Amino acid sequence: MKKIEAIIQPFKLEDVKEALVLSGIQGMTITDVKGFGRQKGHKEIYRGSELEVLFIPKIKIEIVVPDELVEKVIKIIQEHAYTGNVGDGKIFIIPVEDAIRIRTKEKGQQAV
Amino acid sequence: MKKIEAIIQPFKLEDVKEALVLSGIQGMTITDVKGFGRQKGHKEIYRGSELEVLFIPKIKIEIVVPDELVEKVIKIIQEHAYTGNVGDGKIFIIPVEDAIRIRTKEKGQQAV
Amino acid sequence: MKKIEAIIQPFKLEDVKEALVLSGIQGMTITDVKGFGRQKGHKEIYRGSELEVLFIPKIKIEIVVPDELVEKVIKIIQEHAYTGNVGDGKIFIIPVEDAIRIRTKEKGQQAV
Amino acid sequence: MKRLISIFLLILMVLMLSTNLIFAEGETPQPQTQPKLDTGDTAWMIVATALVMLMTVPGLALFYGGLAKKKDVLNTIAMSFVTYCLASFLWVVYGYSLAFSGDIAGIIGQLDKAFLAGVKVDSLQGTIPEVLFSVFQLTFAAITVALISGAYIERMKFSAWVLFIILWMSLVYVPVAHWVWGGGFLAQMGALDFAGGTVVHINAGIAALMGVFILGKRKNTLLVPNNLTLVAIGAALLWFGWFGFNAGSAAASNGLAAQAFMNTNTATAVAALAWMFTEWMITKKPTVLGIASGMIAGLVAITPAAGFVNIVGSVIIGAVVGFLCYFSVTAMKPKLGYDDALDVFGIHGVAGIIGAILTGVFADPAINEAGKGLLYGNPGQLWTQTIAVLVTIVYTAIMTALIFLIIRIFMKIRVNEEEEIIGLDSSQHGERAYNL
Amino acid sequence: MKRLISIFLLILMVLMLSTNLIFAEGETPQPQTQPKLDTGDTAWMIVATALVMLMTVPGLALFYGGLAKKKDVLNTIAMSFVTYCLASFLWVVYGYSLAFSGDIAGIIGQLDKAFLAGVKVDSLQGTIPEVLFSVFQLTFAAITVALISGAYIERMKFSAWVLFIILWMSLVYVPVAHWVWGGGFLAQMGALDFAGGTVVHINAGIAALMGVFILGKRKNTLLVPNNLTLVAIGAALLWFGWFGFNAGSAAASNGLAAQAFMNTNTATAVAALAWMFTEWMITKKPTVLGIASGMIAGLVAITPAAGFVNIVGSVIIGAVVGFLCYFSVTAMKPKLGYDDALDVFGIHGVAGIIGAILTGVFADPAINEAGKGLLYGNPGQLWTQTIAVLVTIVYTAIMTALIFLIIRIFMKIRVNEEEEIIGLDSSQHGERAYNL
Amino acid sequence: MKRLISIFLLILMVLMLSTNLIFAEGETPQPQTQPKLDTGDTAWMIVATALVMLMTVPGLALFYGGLAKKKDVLNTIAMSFVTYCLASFLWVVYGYSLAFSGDIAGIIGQLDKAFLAGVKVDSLQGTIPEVLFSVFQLTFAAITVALISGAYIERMKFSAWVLFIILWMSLVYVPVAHWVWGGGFLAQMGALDFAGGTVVHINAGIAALMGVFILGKRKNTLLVPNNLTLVAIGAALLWFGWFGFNAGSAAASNGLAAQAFMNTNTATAVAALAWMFTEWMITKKPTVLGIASGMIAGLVAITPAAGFVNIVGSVIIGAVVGFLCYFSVTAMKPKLGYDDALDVFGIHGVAGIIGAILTGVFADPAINEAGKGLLYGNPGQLWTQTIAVLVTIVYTAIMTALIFLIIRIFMKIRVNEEEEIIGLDSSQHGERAYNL
Ligand SMILES: Nc1ncnc2c1ncn2[C@@H]1O[C@H](COP(=O)(O)OP(=O)(O)O)[C@@H](O)[C@H]1O
Ligand SMILES: Nc1ncnc2c1ncn2[C@@H]1O[C@H](COP(=O)(O)OP(=O)(O)O)[C@@H](O)[C@H]1O
Ligand SMILES: Nc1ncnc2c1ncn2[C@@H]1O[C@H](COP(=O)(O)OP(=O)(O)O)[C@@H](O)[C@H]1O
Repeated sequence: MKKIEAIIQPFKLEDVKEALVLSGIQGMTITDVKGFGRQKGHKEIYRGSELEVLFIPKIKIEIVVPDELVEKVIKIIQEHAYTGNVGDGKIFIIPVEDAIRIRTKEKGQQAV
Repeated sequence: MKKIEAIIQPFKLEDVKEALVLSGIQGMTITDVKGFGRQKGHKEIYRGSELEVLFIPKIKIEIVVPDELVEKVIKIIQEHAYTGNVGDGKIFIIPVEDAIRIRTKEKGQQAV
Repeated sequence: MKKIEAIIQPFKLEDVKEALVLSGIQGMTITDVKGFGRQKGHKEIYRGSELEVLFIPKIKIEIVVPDELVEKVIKIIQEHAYTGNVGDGKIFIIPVEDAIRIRTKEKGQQAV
Repeated sequence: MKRLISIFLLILMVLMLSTNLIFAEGETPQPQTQPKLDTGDTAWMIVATALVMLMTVPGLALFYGGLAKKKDVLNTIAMSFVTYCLASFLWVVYGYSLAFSGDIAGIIGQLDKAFLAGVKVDSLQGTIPEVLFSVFQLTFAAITVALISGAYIERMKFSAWVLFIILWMSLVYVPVAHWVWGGGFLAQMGALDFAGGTVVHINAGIAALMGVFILGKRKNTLLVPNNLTLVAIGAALLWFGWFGFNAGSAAASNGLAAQAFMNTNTATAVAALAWMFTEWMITKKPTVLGIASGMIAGLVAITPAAGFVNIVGSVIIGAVVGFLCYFSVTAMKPKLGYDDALDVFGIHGVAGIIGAILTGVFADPAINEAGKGLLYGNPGQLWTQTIAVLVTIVYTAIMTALIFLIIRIFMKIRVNEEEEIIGLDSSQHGERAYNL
Repeated sequence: MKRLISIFLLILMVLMLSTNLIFAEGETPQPQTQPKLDTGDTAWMIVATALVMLMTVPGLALFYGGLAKKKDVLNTIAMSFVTYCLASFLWVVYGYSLAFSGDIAGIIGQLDKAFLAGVKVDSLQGTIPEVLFSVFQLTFAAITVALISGAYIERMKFSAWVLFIILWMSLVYVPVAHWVWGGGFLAQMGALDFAGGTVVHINAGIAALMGVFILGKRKNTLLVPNNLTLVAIGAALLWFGWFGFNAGSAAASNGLAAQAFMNTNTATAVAALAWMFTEWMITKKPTVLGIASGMIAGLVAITPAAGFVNIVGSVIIGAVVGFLCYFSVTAMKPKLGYDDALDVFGIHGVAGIIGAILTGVFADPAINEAGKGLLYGNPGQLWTQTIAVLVTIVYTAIMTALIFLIIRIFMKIRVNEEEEIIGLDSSQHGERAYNL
Repeated sequence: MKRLISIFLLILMVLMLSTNLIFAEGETPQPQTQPKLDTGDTAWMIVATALVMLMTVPGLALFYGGLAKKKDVLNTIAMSFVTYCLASFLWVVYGYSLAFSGDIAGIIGQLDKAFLAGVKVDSLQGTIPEVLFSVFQLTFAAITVALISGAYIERMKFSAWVLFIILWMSLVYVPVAHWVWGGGFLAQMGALDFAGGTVVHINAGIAALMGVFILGKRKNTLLVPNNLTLVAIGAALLWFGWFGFNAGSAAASNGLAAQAFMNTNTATAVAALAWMFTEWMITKKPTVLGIASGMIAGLVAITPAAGFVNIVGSVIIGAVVGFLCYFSVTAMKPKLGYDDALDVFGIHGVAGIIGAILTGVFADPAINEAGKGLLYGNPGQLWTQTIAVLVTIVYTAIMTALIFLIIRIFMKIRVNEEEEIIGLDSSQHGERAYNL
């Protein structure tokens, strides 16, 4: 099993979620995060005092999937989170040793 | 060492934390996340305009523990986060290669 | 590749980010989290009703780096997040199997 | 919901019939000597009415809403809003008439002014239009009921609350208002209550206490204010509006109104300071919520006294009430263990009683001939005040319990546990306060 | 921005020249019988003016701002704020004079009171200072334009909005105000409009509708209120301020003002309840936004009627409008598919029309001799009301379209797609509402 | 905290004793010709008083609170709230008497009206009750002190602020108020200050500046507004309340009050636009904070002029101040490097000085016989204005420095670094503003 962590543009969440659900993905967890990277932030000026907004709002999607689905999910995210602009984000693949569904106590692939 | 990531119902946090602390767990990190899964969201209707709330508020608990404690921690979370309803959440186990305590520079199991 | 997850004091974020950027790190993702640990929380008293604030605001920094940079990044975080007080936080190292940059579809070390 | 409507219609009919049948032979309203309309008095009273309206919508709604848990803020606001709307409607239908038109055995008025029948554009009450007097009084009725809601939040079904408003306003507020202000028996006894300490605050405070006994505790009884900036706005608007409440109770634009204004301001300020310093001494931290709570306690306590006491009286009343209410809220409530969510009894009830009693002590005939307290050689006033307080307490306590019993016949009063946990905003209204 | 300024100067010059050239021969302002200043009337009208000001700043700004998406809240607030400021300025420059000084062919006033020339400290309008009358009217002009903004939010360039304010106020508000209140042809026809149902609400509602057709839909047309507590504050302040709007329209501190106050309160309360119960029946949830929306609908509908109808009329107007506007907003809008973001047409337009027509039905000569409706034996009034409504609708619709065409000559009206997505707070103002 | 109380008692005693000892032989208060109470004037002044109260609680508290960092918002609000409460108390104890009762050598009043002794319910001041005049003045004292807090936030200990209030109000506000309004030497010189440009705004602005020099910079001097919707509400309520401040300073319900109202509205609107357009030109973005800041600058500048200038004067004053204050805040402050957190000096100080001077230019005797400016042939007025401004600046600067020295004797003035970092809400009050 792997955890796919994708950092994407917030306004792409709807598209990505839609596409994942269509492909049969049944669960995911999202978090509001802030990103720093090649995409430049902007300045807000309050009464002449410049506030540099370096950290840009992003959404982190976490999906735990069986190994065989990893490629598919990555592809979907890549396609639907894509705008071509700097700041589109990253996808990271992280190993997961086990998963448990609290409600049923199922373990492993059954659980996700 | 492993990182145990549990996605639970927000109102179960208190119980789970209490139980973990009693069992000797000394640290954890929690994040407000939103989950999508088998549990259905609800609709909010503002002046006839339907807002589908698909992502349901959840709490993510992250606890890094030595390998030998993994089972115990999982068991505690499973018990105390349990309601039996869809949406109770998941527990994922992720390998951790090392841990450092910033204050003391301790490494490995000492650090958690 | 590794993911370095650091839980730090919020007011140290600026310093740590500055130092990382100077060292050549080009990207990171941060999340507002709440921590529970040896650092004691405090009480807020609203009309005599005590609200124990057990979970203390922290910042989680996530940086994915090639293996060879891990030591350097850890060192920088350790130095700049340090105050010497309980609650300074932790650094965890987690294996990452792959990374993809959405914009360019680059993979692996190119992507981070 | 349909049930709600039919219940309402039923009540309406029963009320109308019964009062008419029983009291049909009641004497006709006394003709009043009618001086000319004074544009200055009228100007002030129009504004005063708007100010008292502002106390409920949005003053109280924000004060309570900001103190509610994040998941219950809209429900808390809705309770105040719907109260003001329903009370406004019921008041013109029958409330005004039963409270202020005529008198039957000192207990209730008559129904001849239902729908303001006979209240003409040029009818006067003193030097102001009667219709203005009526709407001024309306705002008092509304806030009294709305005040109670603060005790019941985070657990009561919205439909049950709607029904409660109708019943409590009809069966408690209207009669008590008649007793004290409408020429009823307490008025005849000589109880001093300048702007409504008894009718409004003690009344609401006791109803709150009785109600929470019946409702039972919330699962989570902690006070977790979702937004203290709303509390600050709400408390400030309450203070601002209260100038209309107290100085408006002079029913004229004159020195007495000015004195009531000054007394209100002074007692409130002193009470806020007294609470703050007490808290500072005890918990080592002066809180914004403490300052705001002290303000409300001061406003409540000075309400019956505003047009009777002098500035020294105001200072003392403020100091006493700021100090004592701190303890009623932080010590008495935990000790007795009732779950008065936002301390309606602890603040309005307790401060209302303190204010009513102290009015009997400090009423200074140099301020207002109508009131002479213990300190000015009239110990009997203290007794009268006590009686008025006790009568109100007993009546309200019994009637509120009764009303809950009636509601129980028709519907569940509390939301179920799951609804309580996910919050009443979602379960009762299907809304979320913030999308930030 | 420079473009904006030059356009503005141009308009100003054209306006000034043209009116002076064309209408130079217009008759001089009629001398009015000038009774003495009444301090009571003046006191009330000063306060009423402040209250109407409060309706826009911050009432409407918060009501609209709270309903906007999180990324557009400041832009929405800014639209109301800048409107009030610009309207304040233009009003003293030429607005007041063209609307209220003299009359040329029933269509427009004259420019002789530009910069309030000739309006002395002791000039009177009735029993109040003329300068007070002028600033009271100013607040009406400001809110009318500000109301429109609610339809256009989340997509319109701020500079285009600024230009729109100038043009629409000059070319639509001022003439229509003259027709109805300034001695123009609608006034002469005998149309009843106590406080501005036609001039303010129908006018704004139609401009809103026409504008959104031209502007086009937003990418995301969902209503995602960022902060319903702001909506609650805004709605409450609108109600509070509306007492100044309606009761102030009596221009005196008397029984009529009191009646208008009472009618306003009653219709608003009933409309809020009507909306809430309708919604409760249909979606099973009574919402805070529903209660607030019903309030506004009630306030709008009672506006033309406030000083004409009796309490029963108010109750009926409130009930009808609360019920119907629920459907205009939840059924009609989706059906017709226009993107009136905050339902300016659905609430102000529709309720304004309902109110104007019902005024022709319920106007009770016992309340105000000046108005006699269908129910009191004067069916012709209904016809007059309809004409007044239609004239306003046609004129506003055409002029608003024209104004958008004019603006288009000078600049893009909409922000580009990316700016719309990241939100207008960032793209137009470089600010964020919350740093929580 | 105990220290605080004892210090306070000490000050009180010293003050009382000293004034009585030194000035015991002062002349008795002059008998005033007492016309009858006017209900209209009284009505307006009651409301005006409530409006000015609203400026501090919650107007200023929200305006400042919204601009503070998230972790300091409650402390910022608390500073305004506690100021209003303490000032209310001190005012009736000795403030009113020392400022307005009698005169000793043009410098200070007497203590005979301590605790409002001798101020009867029917005592008049002009055509309004004296007690009303006293509470109206109270609200001015309170806001002046509260204004200063904006400069000191995010670093000052709450206990030090409490002590500061007591000392500054007693040693600076009360004397200066006496000089200008209480028959003191500036009044005798003929300085024009309609509603308090000198006494309130210059006074507060200079105290702010002096204080921040002594306090030192915050660790993080960035302006990070936690909630600009609160700033919008606060600025709007300030504007609304300022009508009471300026038009109320006519002390009557008449044409002059109306003119002051109109001037206030006009200058404010124009200043907001001037700031907005200046900013738009320079940074390419017109901000909501800019509009709000311009409003405040306009309100401040028109304060001394409101009852003296005509509408053209108002427009010019607004335009000048909106333009200049933009630079005083964005250019002068960074250049000089003082840490005036919320620009109390940059806005209130600078706009206050501009307003005071321009009053000497534009005062039009056709508006108010009492004032004749440079443009109307009286260049000497400009000189008098300058003197009044300079005297105030010098006195306030010295006294404020002295007061900080006194406070330092008793306690630390700043919180420690850690407390500053975690925020003053937590360290001073143990509360959090939001639980969202
Ligand atoms: N090394 C990294 N580790 C973790 N997150 C990263 C890293 N680099 C970038 N990110 C995240 O990805 C987001 C997008 O990265 P950025 O460099 O701005 O653009 P792009 O992905 O197009 O190269 C950042 O805002 C940050 O949240
Ligand atoms: N594949 C997944 N990857 C990551 N998180 C998941 C996944 N599936 C579910 N979750 C998380 O677990 C929560 C509960 O899942 P859900 O399917 O609703 O109920 P249950 O756990 O009872 O099966 C979701 O809200 C989501 O946050
Ligand atoms: N076992 C753990 N797993 C995950 N996070 C932890 C763990 N222990 C501590 N933390 C995080 O680290 C933070 C600091 O830990 P704490 O024990 O308070 O101080 P210190 O790091 O100085 O020992 C905590 O607030 C929590 O967020």
